[in-house]
Amino acid sequence: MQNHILSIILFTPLVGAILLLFVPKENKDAIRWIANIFALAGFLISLPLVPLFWEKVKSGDPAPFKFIEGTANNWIPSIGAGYVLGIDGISFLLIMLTTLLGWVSILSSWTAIENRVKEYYVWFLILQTGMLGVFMALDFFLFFVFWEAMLVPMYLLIGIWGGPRKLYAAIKFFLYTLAGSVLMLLGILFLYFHHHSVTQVYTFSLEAFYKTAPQIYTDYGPYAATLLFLSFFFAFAIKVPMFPFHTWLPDAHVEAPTAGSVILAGVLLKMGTYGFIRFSLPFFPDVLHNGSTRFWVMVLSVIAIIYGALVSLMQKDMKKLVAYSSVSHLGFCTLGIFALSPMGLSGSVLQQINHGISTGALFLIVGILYERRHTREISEYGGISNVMPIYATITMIMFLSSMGLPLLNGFVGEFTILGGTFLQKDIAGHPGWFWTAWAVPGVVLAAAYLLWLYQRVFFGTVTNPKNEKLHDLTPREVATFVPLLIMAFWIGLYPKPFFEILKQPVNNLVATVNRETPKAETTASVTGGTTAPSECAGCGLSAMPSPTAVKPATASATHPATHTAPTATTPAKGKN
Amino acid sequence: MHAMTDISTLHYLVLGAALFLLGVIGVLTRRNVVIVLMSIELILNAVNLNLVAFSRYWQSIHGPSALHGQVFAIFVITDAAAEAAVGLGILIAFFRNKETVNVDEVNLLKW
Amino acid sequence: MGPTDLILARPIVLLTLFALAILLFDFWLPKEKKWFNALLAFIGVCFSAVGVHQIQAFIGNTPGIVGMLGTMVVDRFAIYFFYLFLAGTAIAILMSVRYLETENENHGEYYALMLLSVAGMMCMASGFDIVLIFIGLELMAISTYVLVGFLRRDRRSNEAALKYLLLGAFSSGIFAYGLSLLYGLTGTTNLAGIHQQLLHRAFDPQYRPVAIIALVTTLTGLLFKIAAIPFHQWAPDAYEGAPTSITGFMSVAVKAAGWAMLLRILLGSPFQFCGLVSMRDVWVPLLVFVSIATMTGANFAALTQTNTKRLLAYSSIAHVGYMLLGMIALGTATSHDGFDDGFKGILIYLLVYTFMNLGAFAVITSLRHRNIAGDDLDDLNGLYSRAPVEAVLMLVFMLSLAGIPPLAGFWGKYFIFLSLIETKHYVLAALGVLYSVFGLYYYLKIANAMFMRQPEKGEEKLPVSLAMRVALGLTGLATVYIGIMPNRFIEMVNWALGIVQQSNVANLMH
Amino acid sequence: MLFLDHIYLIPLLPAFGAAFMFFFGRKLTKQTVSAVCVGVVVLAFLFACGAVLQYNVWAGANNHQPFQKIVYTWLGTDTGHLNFFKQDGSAANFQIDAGFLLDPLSAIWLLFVTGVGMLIHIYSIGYMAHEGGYYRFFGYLNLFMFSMLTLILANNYALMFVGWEGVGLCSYLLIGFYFHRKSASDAANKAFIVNRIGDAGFILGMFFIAWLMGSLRYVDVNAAARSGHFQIGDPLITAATLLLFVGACGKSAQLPLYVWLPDAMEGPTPVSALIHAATMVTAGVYMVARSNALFVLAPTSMKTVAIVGALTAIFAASIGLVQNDIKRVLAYSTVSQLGYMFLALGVGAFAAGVFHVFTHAFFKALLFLGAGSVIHAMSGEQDMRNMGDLRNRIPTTYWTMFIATLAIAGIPPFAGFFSKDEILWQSWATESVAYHLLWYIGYATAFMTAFYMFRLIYLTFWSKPRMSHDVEHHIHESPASMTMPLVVLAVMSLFAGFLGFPQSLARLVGIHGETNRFEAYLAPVFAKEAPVFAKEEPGQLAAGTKEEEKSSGTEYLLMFLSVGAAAFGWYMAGRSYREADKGYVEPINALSPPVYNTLLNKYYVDEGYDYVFTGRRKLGGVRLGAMGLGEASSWFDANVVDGAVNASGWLTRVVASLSSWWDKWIIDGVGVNGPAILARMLSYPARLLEWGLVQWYALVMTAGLVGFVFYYVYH
Repeated sequence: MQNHILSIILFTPLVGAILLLFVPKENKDAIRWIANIFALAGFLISLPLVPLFWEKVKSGDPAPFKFIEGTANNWIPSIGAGYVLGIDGISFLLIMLTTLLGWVSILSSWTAIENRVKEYYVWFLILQTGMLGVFMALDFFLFFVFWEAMLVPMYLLIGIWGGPRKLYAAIKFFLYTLAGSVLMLLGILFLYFHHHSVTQVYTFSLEAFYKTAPQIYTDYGPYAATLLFLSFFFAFAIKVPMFPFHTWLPDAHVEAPTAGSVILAGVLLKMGTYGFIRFSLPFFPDVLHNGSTRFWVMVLSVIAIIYGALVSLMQKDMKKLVAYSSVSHLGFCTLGIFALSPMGLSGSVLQQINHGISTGALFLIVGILYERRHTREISEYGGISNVMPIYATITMIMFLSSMGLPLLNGFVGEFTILGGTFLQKDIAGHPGWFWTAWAVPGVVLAAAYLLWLYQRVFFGTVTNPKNEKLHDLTPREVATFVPLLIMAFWIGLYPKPFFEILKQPVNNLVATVNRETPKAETTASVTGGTTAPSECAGCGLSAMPSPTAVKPATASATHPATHTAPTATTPAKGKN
Repeated sequence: MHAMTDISTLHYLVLGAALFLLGVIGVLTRRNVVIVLMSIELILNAVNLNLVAFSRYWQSIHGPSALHGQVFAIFVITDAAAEAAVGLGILIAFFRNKETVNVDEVNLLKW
Repeated sequence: MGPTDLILARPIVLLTLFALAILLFDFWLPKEKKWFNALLAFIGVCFSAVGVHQIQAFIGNTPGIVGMLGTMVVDRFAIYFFYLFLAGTAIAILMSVRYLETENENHGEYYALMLLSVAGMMCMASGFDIVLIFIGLELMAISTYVLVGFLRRDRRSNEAALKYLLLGAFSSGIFAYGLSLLYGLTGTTNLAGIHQQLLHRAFDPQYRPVAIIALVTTLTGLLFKIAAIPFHQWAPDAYEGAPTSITGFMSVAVKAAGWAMLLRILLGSPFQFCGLVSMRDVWVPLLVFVSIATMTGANFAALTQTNTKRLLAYSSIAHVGYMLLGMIALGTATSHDGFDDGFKGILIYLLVYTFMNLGAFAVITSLRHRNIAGDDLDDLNGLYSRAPVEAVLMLVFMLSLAGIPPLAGFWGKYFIFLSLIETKHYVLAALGVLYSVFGLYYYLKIANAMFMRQPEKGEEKLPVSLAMRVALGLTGLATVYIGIMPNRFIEMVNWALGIVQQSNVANLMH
Repeated sequence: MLFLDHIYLIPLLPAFGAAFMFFFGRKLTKQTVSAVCVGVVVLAFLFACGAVLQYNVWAGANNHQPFQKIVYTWLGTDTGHLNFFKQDGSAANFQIDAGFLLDPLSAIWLLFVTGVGMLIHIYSIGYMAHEGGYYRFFGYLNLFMFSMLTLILANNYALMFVGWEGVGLCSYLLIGFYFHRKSASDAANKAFIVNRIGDAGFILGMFFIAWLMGSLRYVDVNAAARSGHFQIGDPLITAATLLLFVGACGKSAQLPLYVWLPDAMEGPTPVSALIHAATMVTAGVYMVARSNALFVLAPTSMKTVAIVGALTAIFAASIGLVQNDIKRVLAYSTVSQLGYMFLALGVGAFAAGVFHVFTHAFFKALLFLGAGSVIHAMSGEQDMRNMGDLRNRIPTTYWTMFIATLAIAGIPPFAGFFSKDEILWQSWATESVAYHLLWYIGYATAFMTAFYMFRLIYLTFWSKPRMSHDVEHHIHESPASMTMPLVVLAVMSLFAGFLGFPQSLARLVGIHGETNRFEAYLAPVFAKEAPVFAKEEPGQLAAGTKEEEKSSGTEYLLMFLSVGAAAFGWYMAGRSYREADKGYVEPINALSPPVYNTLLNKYYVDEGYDYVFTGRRKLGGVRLGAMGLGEASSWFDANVVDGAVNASGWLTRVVASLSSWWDKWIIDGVGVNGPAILARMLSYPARLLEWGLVQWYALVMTAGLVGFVFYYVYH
């Protein structure tokens, strides 16, 4: 399949940025229009991907990665780096999220950004391309390039258009994340070298690494493998951010402009979790199954959940509160990932999307108040729902989705994650319910801090005279929320398509990481139900006689790399 | 008589080393730039001494055609002259602006 | 002197001739026509480049040829460095034109000395005999002393020159002393011969002490030229005091020459081990110490600098530290991978460093005009609003220096660290990458000043001369292009090192 | 099968109403709003009746199995890939369907929820006529109906949880309806968060069930539970059921999570009637009854349920004795009645418990609506001390409320008598004597109930008026839209009881055959437990083998005693409060003031919680609870975690200054000042020391050189 849809999606924002360079910087409205048009175009162009991808999902295309573009090592043959793009269900969802949020946040900054408009949009569009690249790259080197290149525009966005402590926040963000990723670079180089020493082939092709990386545990022993795992772990954990590495997040969020925060929370943080899913798990299954590494990762996730919630409970600054709530939510994501169960992983990916939608919306919400009053102090507000009813309603819905209320997106993710963790019979030497029990209080606390915030900001009467004149949402502002609301309800009411999309990658991943994975017969539930088949076709989670009952699923459940796809779709099948 | 003749290469080397150390100490301790330059000359002379002595030694082994050392020495001498010339030139320029030739007053650029 | 020697000598001879020509023409040139000197020098560089290309054609597929009675070997390695020197010089010349006018020091000697020093560098890079190397070194050094002090009325310039001279002469004295001992030890001044002799003498307890003293003193001279701690202290002062264009020139060309010499003497050439390579077990530990000291000291020192040139001086010292890591990998490589990648790392590093560092200095030079010295960190404040192009370019150079992909600077680090991994120096590698993060901090200080601070002095635009535009364009383009499309440059280095490893990658792509 | 096949429409109709309000409500007139919102609920009610009737026919043909309707797969995929291992090692596949289930149990709830809900909607038209946010109110009410119906009709625990959280949300929104009042929004938050605690338990319980049974669908769970695969007292099942019960405690306001319900009275009165009396708070009972198959496998849980229920009953009733706010009295009475229901469930008398839910729905809704009518008449006054003599001014309200009071007090033949009496009898009849204690508690509660209810009646409706004059001449009977529901409910509270007419009484009056239709109707749901009861050895399970020893004699005696208690309570109340206008003393206060104050302040539980759990109050300068932890962790975050980061940054700068200034203090210090001092003392050595800049550099170089050499001297 040699169409270039991925490249087109990837570079549309960049084209916009380059175009903007030729617009005189005085002509602000033209700049805004062009930027918005290209952001919207970026989103619209990514839409055709949906039916195309869905058709592949339906047809049960066995190839682990779809729309593969470019062949291995076609970029820098001398070191074996290639410009290879390709997506599976996970990256597909994240890409759609990125294009959507990119558009929303650019739309949201129409009035928010007044000075140096041109640069702002240029950097923003470049950032967009960088993020998309991270999710599309199938070549480890390409991935790393995007991963690092994307830091620069974000740094400038925070540093130029940020708040009072912008310099501190920007540099902290840049250094902190870079520190993690350079260690990852060493890790990558080690894998690269190891792959060469095994196969005599220099390549950064991801699929090639999928083959050789797991051998490191046997070739170099657990200690080296664990160190290697950590070199990746730090990079991703800082990005996520997991508990002890999270302090850059509040600063970055508080200082960043609204749109920056939206992207930061909505997409950038997902890169960490994406990294875990795409690299850490399939590369180091043995590290996870032996030793205490996984235990500590789980502990950190749980701490993040509770701790983030507790801290945000006491915040006085709305944005800080939301920022810490992200720490808590991402804790759920990592929990689900390292539960290494199909449910946990699906839920985690879904929760990443949800977090992007909900928290993105929360930052927009805070931004709207900030734009009107130029303060984010909670104590400055109160009784806002009297003056801004529409705003209050939308906020309520988004809060509910963020605290995981059923029929909204948040619940689907959290519930699946918790279930996946609970129903995994052994996680790092402890039963799944042990971990779930620790994580569940986070759900309660989420309600506590969000509702308390809502009460303090929206309920009561308008006490602060400054708030009496606030005007309600403009159509443009409403427009920024509409897609998010739609997504929130869609995922909440009918998440099945998302699960369908995640089915193949998640199963492959679990099959790779776990030695034995439960396989329920795909047609099981027909016999499982007790009522008439017509009413019960494929419903209910019905119990199966034994795990061995399933042959059909296993075919697709093999490892991406060990899976030999027919055509040039798998670049790294070299005669080693 | 006999004692006079056998001045071995080693003696030259020791002398060279002594000169070298003198030069180094001079560079490290003297205040006047001109004298510092002279100490550097001293070091280079130590080098020359070594080269010539070694050249003699190797001639006694490889035969008279092994002249590398002495050739090298000549180059070093030339180089020393050039260095001195440039050095003095720069020193004069410096002196024009700062009216001193003391190294410890060459302290505008620091940390 | 056969025809071969004429071909080999051609680039050097051309440079010398043009230098003399410039000195000659300079008399007749009226003050406002001085730019003609620059033009002449530039042409000279181009001619010399053509000469180099002729040699390249001449040696064809052979690794290289020895000439000048065996004192000079022009192999691919040397040719690579020739091109490097010439490129650096050409850009430096472009930077200088308007700068010298501003400084009102527009004399032909400037360019003449530049060309002469390049001639010296070529001798260092292609020298196969310690005598020739020493001569080349001195030729380069003495010309540079003068260039550093070229702003006669500027006290900082005088002082920088004086210091540089004293220390340089001192170090070359020590260097020469070491060479003399080497000669005494081996009875020859030819690197190959020295290698032959050392193979057994270096380990013979009777000679070992002398060998070690010889090595150590030589090494001192070498490390001084590349400004590695603790032999670095001249660099910040000289860089700060010298005319900015010359600072750029020194920081790339002179340094590259130093590296060429270092590699020649410690390793010989990628095709044939000569010089002190047999004493690896002695100099590797020293280099470990030196490289760690260099990275640490330089990075820390750069952190609190307020003068851009001085900051970049320290940063360039730090980069030397990274390159020395590659040297360590070279010295300890047991497999071919480690050796090749280490060597490749150093060469590519020098290549990309030439462009990004010159670019940075070009920007600083362009800041220099009537009222602003331009080398103070605050002079960069709000540069974006005054000169957006320069600001963005500077940002690119800074990020490239910090080694952010996909910019050129990343590639040097990439191979260095790869070679360290391959030779199992994980700790050194971790240290290196962490220091490179560390380095980002002070590069970002410059970026902050340009983009996030407001200018004190008005919003007036900077006048930028055509030559400077070309220089900026070249460096910026090179930095980005090498970053994104490094393949042909890596191939080039592979060619220079005679590495053939494409084959097995090739069979990946069916 | 029209109704059954489209059963999902029952929740969707109110959902449509809510959505309509959400989008267009702002623009609509009150008439349209009421037309739409009440209309959809009426439709839902009719639809529900149709569905139940059809089900009864259908069930007869399909040996009384529950009817299921799967609409689509909600969580997971049709082919299913969310696989996991059950606790017994076999594999299962996680898949939650948006499916609906109708069986007698849900049928009963369906009927009274839609019915009462409909009445209360109608009532609200009048009650809310003069309030702002009219459309908002009805939108919320419809949303609530949607959630409640989802809760009832769900065919699996997860979907039940959807409704479960949904009703929680609506109760939050409606309690906070007057969001201008801090007290209202506080109460709203309290309700939601306390419920969330329960929900956390529910979630965990659900996962336990999935882990054990491999499914969350009732049919599968019950099938598995009754398969005999698990033996009685399986600790995991106990854990699961206890966790579920935590959820029930939150939703049904049992100890220790009852605290939110009294505060919930901040909401408009119809809300209190609908949500916090008739329907939502019984969700916990529904859930436990729904999981009966599991509970009977876990005797410990059954005991817990029974004991918590009994304690809650008497605890709340005792508080109710002294409250003066009319709605709070009813609120505590609700808590206490819910306690009764759980007592019934706990002793295994599921049918009885459900029966009490059923009757309670009518008379408690009626009481609240009546109270609302009173407040309406009293123009907002809620304190009973300022009322009196309303019986002549708003007679309809008075008589309906009086009927309801008789019903709740358990005076035959009103509805409450049958249900409550059944519960007391069952708790006695369980053979293990320990359970007689529960009967005593229930009995005392019955007395208290009668007392505080008649206290309410007397204080409100009897004696001379005690309210201010301008209030007094505003008093008027409520509009028909409000009184009509009262009447209907009164009728129901009068006759609903006969559905569960006890066998024994029937025999007494000479009727034979099945008279307890209610229990009979529920038999398909609960009867299956009989074999389980039979299987286990005596005394192990609360329910015991009650079927056997049903000695009518004891039953009559107990019946008589409970009626006597009610009558005595009535008498006592009358004695203390009939002449309230002549000034009265609270009898308890007369007995012992401290007890009275404790009761008046609700045992200081709220304060305790604020000190210990929420941390809203500081305990001697120390903040405990969630907020305390929050403060602690934010301090930790700012000072320790981030502190470490910044400290490392600071350290680097220090080192940097050192290493960049080292030659500064060497040169200026040693090089310039030092020599100057030394030179005065002794000149020559000073000159040695007196190196300048360059020479210092050179010295360092030499030092490095020498250092190299030494390195090898020592190696």
